[in-house]
Amino acid sequence: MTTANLLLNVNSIEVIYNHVILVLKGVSFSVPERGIVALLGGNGAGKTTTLRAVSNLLAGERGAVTKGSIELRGERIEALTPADLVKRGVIQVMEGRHCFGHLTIEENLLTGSYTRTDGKAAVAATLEKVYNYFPRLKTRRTSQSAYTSGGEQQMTAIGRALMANPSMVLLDEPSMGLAPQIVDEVFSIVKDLNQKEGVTFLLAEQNTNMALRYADFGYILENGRVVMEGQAEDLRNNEDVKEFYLGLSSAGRKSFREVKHYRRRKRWLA
Amino acid sequence: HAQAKGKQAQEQFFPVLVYRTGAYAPNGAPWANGFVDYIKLVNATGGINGVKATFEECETGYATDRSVECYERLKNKGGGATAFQSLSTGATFALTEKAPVDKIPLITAGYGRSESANGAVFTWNFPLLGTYWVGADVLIQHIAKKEGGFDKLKGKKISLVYHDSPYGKEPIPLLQERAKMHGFDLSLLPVAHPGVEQKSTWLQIRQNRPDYVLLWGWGVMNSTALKEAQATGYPREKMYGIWWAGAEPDVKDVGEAAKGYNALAMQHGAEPDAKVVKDILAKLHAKNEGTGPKDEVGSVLYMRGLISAMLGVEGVKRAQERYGKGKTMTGEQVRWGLENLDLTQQKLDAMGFAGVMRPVQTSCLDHMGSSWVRVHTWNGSKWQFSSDWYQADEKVIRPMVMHASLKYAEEKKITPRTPEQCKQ
Amino acid sequence: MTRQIGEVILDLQNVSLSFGGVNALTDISFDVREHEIRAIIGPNGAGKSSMLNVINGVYRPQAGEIILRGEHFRQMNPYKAACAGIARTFQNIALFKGMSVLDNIMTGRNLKMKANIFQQAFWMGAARREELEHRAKVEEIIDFLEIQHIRKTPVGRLPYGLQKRVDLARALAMEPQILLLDEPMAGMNIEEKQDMSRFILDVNDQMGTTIVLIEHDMGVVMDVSDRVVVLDYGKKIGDGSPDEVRGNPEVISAYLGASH
Amino acid sequence: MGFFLEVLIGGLMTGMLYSLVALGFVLIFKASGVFNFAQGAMVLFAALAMARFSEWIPGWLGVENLMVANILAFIIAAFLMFVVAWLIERLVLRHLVNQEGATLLMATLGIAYFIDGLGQTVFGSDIYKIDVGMPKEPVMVLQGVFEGGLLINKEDFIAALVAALLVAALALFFQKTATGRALRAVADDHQAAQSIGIPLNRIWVIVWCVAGIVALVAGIIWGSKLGVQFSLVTVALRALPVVILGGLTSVPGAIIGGLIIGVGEKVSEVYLGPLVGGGIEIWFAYMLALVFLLFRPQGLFGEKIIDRV
Amino acid sequence: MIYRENGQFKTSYAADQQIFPILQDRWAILGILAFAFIAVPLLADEYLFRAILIPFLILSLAALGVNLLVGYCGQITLGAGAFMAVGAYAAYNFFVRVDDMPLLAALLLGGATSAAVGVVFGVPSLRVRGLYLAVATLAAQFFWDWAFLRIKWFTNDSSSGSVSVSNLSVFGWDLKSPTDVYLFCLAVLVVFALLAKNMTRGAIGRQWMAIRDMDVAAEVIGIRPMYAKLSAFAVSSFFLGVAGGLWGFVHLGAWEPAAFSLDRSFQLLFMVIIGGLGSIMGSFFGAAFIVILPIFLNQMLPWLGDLVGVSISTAGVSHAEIMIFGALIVFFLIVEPHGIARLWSTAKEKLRLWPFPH
Ligand SMILES: Nc1ncnc2c1ncn2[C@@H]1O[C@H](COP(=O)(O)OP(=O)(O)OP(=O)(O)O)[C@@H](O)[C@H]1O
Ligand SMILES: Nc1ncnc2c1ncn2[C@@H]1O[C@H](COP(=O)(O)OP(=O)(O)OP(=O)(O)O)[C@@H](O)[C@H]1O
Ligand SMILES: [Mg+2]
Ligand SMILES: [Mg+2]
Repeated sequence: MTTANLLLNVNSIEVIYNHVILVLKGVSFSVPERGIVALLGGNGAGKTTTLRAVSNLLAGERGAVTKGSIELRGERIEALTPADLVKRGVIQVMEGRHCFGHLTIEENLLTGSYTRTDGKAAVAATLEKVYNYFPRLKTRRTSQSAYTSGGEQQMTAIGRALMANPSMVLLDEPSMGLAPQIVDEVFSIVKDLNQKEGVTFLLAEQNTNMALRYADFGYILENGRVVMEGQAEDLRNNEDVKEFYLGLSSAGRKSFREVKHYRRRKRWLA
Repeated sequence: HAQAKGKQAQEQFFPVLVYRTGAYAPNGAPWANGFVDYIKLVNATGGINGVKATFEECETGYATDRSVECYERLKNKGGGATAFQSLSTGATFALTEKAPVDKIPLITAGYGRSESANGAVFTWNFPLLGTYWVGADVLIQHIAKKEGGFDKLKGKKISLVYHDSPYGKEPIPLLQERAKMHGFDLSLLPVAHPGVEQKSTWLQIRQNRPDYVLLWGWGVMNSTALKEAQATGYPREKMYGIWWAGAEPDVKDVGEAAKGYNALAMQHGAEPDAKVVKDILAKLHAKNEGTGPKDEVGSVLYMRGLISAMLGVEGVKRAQERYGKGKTMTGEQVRWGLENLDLTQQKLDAMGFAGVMRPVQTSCLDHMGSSWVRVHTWNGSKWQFSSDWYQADEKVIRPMVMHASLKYAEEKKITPRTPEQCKQ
Repeated sequence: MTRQIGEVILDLQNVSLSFGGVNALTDISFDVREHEIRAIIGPNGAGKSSMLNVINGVYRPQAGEIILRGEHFRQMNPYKAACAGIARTFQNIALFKGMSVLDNIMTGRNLKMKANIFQQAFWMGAARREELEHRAKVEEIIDFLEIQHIRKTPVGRLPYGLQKRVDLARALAMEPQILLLDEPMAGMNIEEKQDMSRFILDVNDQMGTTIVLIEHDMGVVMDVSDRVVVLDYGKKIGDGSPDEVRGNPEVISAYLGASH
Repeated sequence: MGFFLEVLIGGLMTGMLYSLVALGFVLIFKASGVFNFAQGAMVLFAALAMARFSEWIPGWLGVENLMVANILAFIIAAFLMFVVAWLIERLVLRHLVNQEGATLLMATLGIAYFIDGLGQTVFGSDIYKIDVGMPKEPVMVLQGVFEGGLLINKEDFIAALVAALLVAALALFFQKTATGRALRAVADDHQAAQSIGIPLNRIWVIVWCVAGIVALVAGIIWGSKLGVQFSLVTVALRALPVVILGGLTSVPGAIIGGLIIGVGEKVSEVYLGPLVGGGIEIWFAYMLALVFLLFRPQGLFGEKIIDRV
Repeated sequence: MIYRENGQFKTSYAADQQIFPILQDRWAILGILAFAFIAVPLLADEYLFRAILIPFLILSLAALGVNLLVGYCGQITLGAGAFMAVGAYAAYNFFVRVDDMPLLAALLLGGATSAAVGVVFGVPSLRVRGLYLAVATLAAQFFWDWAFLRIKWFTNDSSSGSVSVSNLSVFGWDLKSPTDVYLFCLAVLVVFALLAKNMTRGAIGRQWMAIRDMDVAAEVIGIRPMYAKLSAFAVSSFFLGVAGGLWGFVHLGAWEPAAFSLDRSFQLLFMVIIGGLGSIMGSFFGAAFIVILPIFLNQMLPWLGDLVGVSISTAGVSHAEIMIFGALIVFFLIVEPHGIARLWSTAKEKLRLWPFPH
């Protein structure tokens, strides 16, 4: 990656929750303009925390970045508010949906356009676009989102972020709880927006298979540290990645029935 | 205590429980200012036979538990508290249980429990100058006089609008007794603390159209009652307040609309011309040593505080006559002093209370010492006396006091003092 | 393998459920046999979670019947369902956030604890003994699910995947006969899904628990389940063995998409 | 009959006055999910400011005109409420984003204490007067129809009118506008609202400011009725059953709730009170609200409480 | 490195389920108890006992009761004062109407009465939740305020509605001196705290917490909301009732309904929020904060004023006191939204790491 077109640059950050729980222990990575970068890693690796650090949502969780720096287009952003970041085009889709339960789906989507200043017509156009991406939302548009199904909520959350016309989206587990068809759909939306509108994506995903198929570059996080990084292509062919993140062994895909009780431990955890 | 402090300059400590904040602050503050000013005045004029009067305020916010805390905080200060004045019926009840243990007299001038006038049972309580039963009794007397005799009360309707607390309920037994005697119709209308919402009370009054309304309020309840009376068109002339409902804060912001409203004066009213008031202005406020704003000096509640302080000081003086002039008196000694008060008119006049007060004489059986009351009326800008002096009817009150106090004695397993014990 | 699929233990007949204008379930019938792993799949909003909610009484269907071990119910209620040995996990994790992992799992033993409130207050014999007995049982489950290291951690602090595991542990603590799992593997990576599959298979295998499973990962569903039912917008569009379902063109177009 | 009508009207008027205070609660709750305990203190503070400034201004500026003094005092008091709102956001709310309801409630309580102390320190704790020229004398109407006529209180009537206008204006403001939507979003989930770029800070300042102005209006009306002194804070207590009956999140609910509570309270006190010794109106109001809640746990117009797993 | 559990292995679940599993904690608590039972009576003066320690102990007990309901079961209540009043007046009636009623029995019966009343007023919680419930519980508060003023039977026909008791003794131990009263209250508090701890670490406590955290899920695993909620109301009211009895009998001696007014209810709620919801320890912290801090400020400010040579008026002190008090509440919440107890446990966690940062 050349530094010339770096959009986001995270420099060995350390994050502590509640003054005592150290979660990120020096994480560095960067996202190029118009790139799709994937953050991979197991449960509790710190993906969500990393995204929160970037979008400045840590404060609400009583967490804080205690070391390192985060730069957006060369500007330090640690002191900005999340709203400032949205104005700069960076928006996060939070893990766990976080829809506004009392608002209808359509209202939820419209809140996403709060920061836009380009007029009602433009917003309406985007709304139409989102409904095109997720037709299911259109049929349920008047339901209070708290009463919609998990997947519908997930679509709402993604759609809501798109409503802001962002230049960069931080996607936290977008595929969670979505039907396979919709997962495909979501990733093709990502690709679509990336190619057509030049939107940059940073995605934290458990669905490594999908993520690596669509991303350009990947970082693997374990225990609050980056343990591996590389072009998506290379990662996909890495033996460890294959075994631990893609569920492939030399003999092809293993059946879930055949998983052994005790397996080789990940080298980097030793 | 006295011995221990013998060598130092003699000091007599007066604890002052006050409320200068919260819902009742507008009424609590002038009382406290009067009280403190009088103590300062005593010191400016040579102390209590040379003994310096010291004091310390403690804020209670009119809450019983904070009053208890203040009591505990101050009772052993300054060589021991002379006497406590709780200025709240709730606190009086609580301190009544504590005072005998700590041997500190409790002066409740114009409030507290009415049956505590019986000093044989309530050894440590001094409801000097009048209890609520006295107040209620005089109100009925006054109304009877207006109507032209007690027999004219028959069939009349009288409503009591009262603060829904022990304070407001104190007069009820007496009024009921009087209603039985004279055949008037008594209706009871409680108002919840602090008394800002009285619409339904006054709707009921509008419906009943009572001949008189007695107002037993405190703080904002009084002015609200007057405003509601105006709003429902009830004539203020027919309203009579207890002495805690007859001061400037009760009518000040009602102004013209309260014109004609009457209230009891617990002997004194607003006394801007009294000598003691002039003394205070000259000796304290002129030198910027006064407490509170200057124009408040002489107002009704200010005078109430001032007189309360005076009674405490006089108790000490009387005690010194027996236990040694120029010495600090203990609570026990002060108790004797308060029980044997003899404030003649001459003495009062000499102290600057001419026209303000009548003589006060206490005894073992009578801890009240005086039951003289008159009525004053708000003329739109100030309080003016509008009646002669009345005295509560012993025949009505005495049996009630005896009955209630003996019941208390029985509950508490107290043997009332006999006249012989009293003499000691 | 000792597992033997038995008789129908749970049978839903012509169940319909709607909310206002939305028909979440329309005339659905399906059965679950003892000891089997029964999967429910379908697109988002198809009514899968609603189905579980009907089974354990969180939702009351407008029509239809639930037959549990031969007993007929118009509708269930959650407490009755729990007593009848039905346990479940939740799609949007519903753990008790303020409690530790251990306490969360202990709540699963609630129905089995009999000491009264006085015995508990005084920590008297029965209460104390009971507490220890059940603790031992819960520890077995903790060992089984390999969450020993987080026993004392408040669940709110755990990463998503581990919370799912605790959710499962709590359900297992009820020693249920029927276990309803709502997307137990959402938000997990392959490795964790493998672990989870193993747990589910072991429970099914060793304890003989009947399992109803909702899952969007076709790999898991196909490998693990005995029979699959497919819902689409409240209607049943397929039912049968994984292979049958996989080949069903209606299912492919409604749910799987071309690539699977 | 005439008397019953009077009670009814009295109840309606009182109810409108409660609504005015209830409105303050609803606004803040709706916009941030915070149950603002400081509302009573804000009413007192605003009223104190209004009363004292209208008293001081003639002295400062040498204008004797009551009207001018009142207008100036209103402007200054409104500005003061804005400063208060701004400080509250800066010093308190900003640091408590995404915390639980109980925590926020407690924080507003701390604010209430502070404002109480501050108000009394700066403005004094005596009784003060607000005179905005409200007529105090009652008028008799319909004397031909009922015996003794129907007594109506002009002051209450004007106050009720003001309350109704204010509520209508606010209801309009919050309905369907983008800001209204954003406010509801914030109330549902602070963090998610932040994540999509809703500037919590600004929103909160605005809402607290509006609530401050509402408090000021309530303070002026109650203050001119009762006199401005500490007990004004207790008016908030009378408004609480109104809030829950109407629904914590509904502006119109505050009105309807106010009317129901007002009438219920007065009718019960006047007709039932005498049977049991009187003084029942407070608990009756709460019981009434409670009974309604048993049928609609979210209040009459409140947003449905969501429970779904 | 002093505060560590390293090396303290538990070999049985019983050991692991102790109230204080860490050795240092056990010693600390023993130390505190010894201090409270032995050293304090030797050191404290009457003022400290009567004005601070005794109210602190009694209100801690009440706060404990509130915490069981609000902190553990999640049912916010603003009617705590009413249940104290019910306890106090019920105990009073048992005490004066039944001949030779022992004090302790009267207090416990007062608590039991309060528990029964608590169950009745807890019924709305089955339907109404959260803030709605909180406001609805005010109905109980105002109703009982009213009832004790209006219904003469409750006050043994005292005309003013105020009642008083005296000659208190427990098993022949006269509660006269402040030390005796203090020790009695302390003993009651310790016993009740132990009961509370036992309940909260046991099955019933878990039921309450489950209902608090997610009631639908709780029902699904077989917890009956009705039983859990009403039992929480009963137990909490019992604690409050006993605390109310103590407050009336041994602290005030004579009381009127205003002693248990709405302000008391609020005060108790504040205690548990500021101290820490769902923490036994938090109840004590909260009670200390709310009882002692204002008194401390009240005495401290004039002293500070003297120090810099300004004399502050009583009113000024009180105003400053409530301002500082309010500011401190906000400050503590910002530092730790979950109350002082959480602050304490975070501090302990840090202490475990000490002297290393992580
Ligand atoms: N608010 C919080 N307070 C304390 N600890 C937290 C908090 N949020 C997360 N953690 C801890 O931080 C670590 C990293 O969590 P994070 O949510 O970032 O992981 P993740 O990689 O997103 O995992 P998952 O894939 O399960 O979502 C975990 O160990 C978790 O326990
Ligand atoms: N309580 C409710 N009120 C209103 N509508 C509801 C309610 N519960 C479910 N629905 C609607 O019923 C439909 C089915 O929902 P359900 O949660 O069962 O879907 P699902 O199959 O589990 O989907 P997913 O895979 O996304 O979780 C959805 O459209 C949802 O919006
Ligand atoms: Mg995550
Ligand atoms: Mg679902």
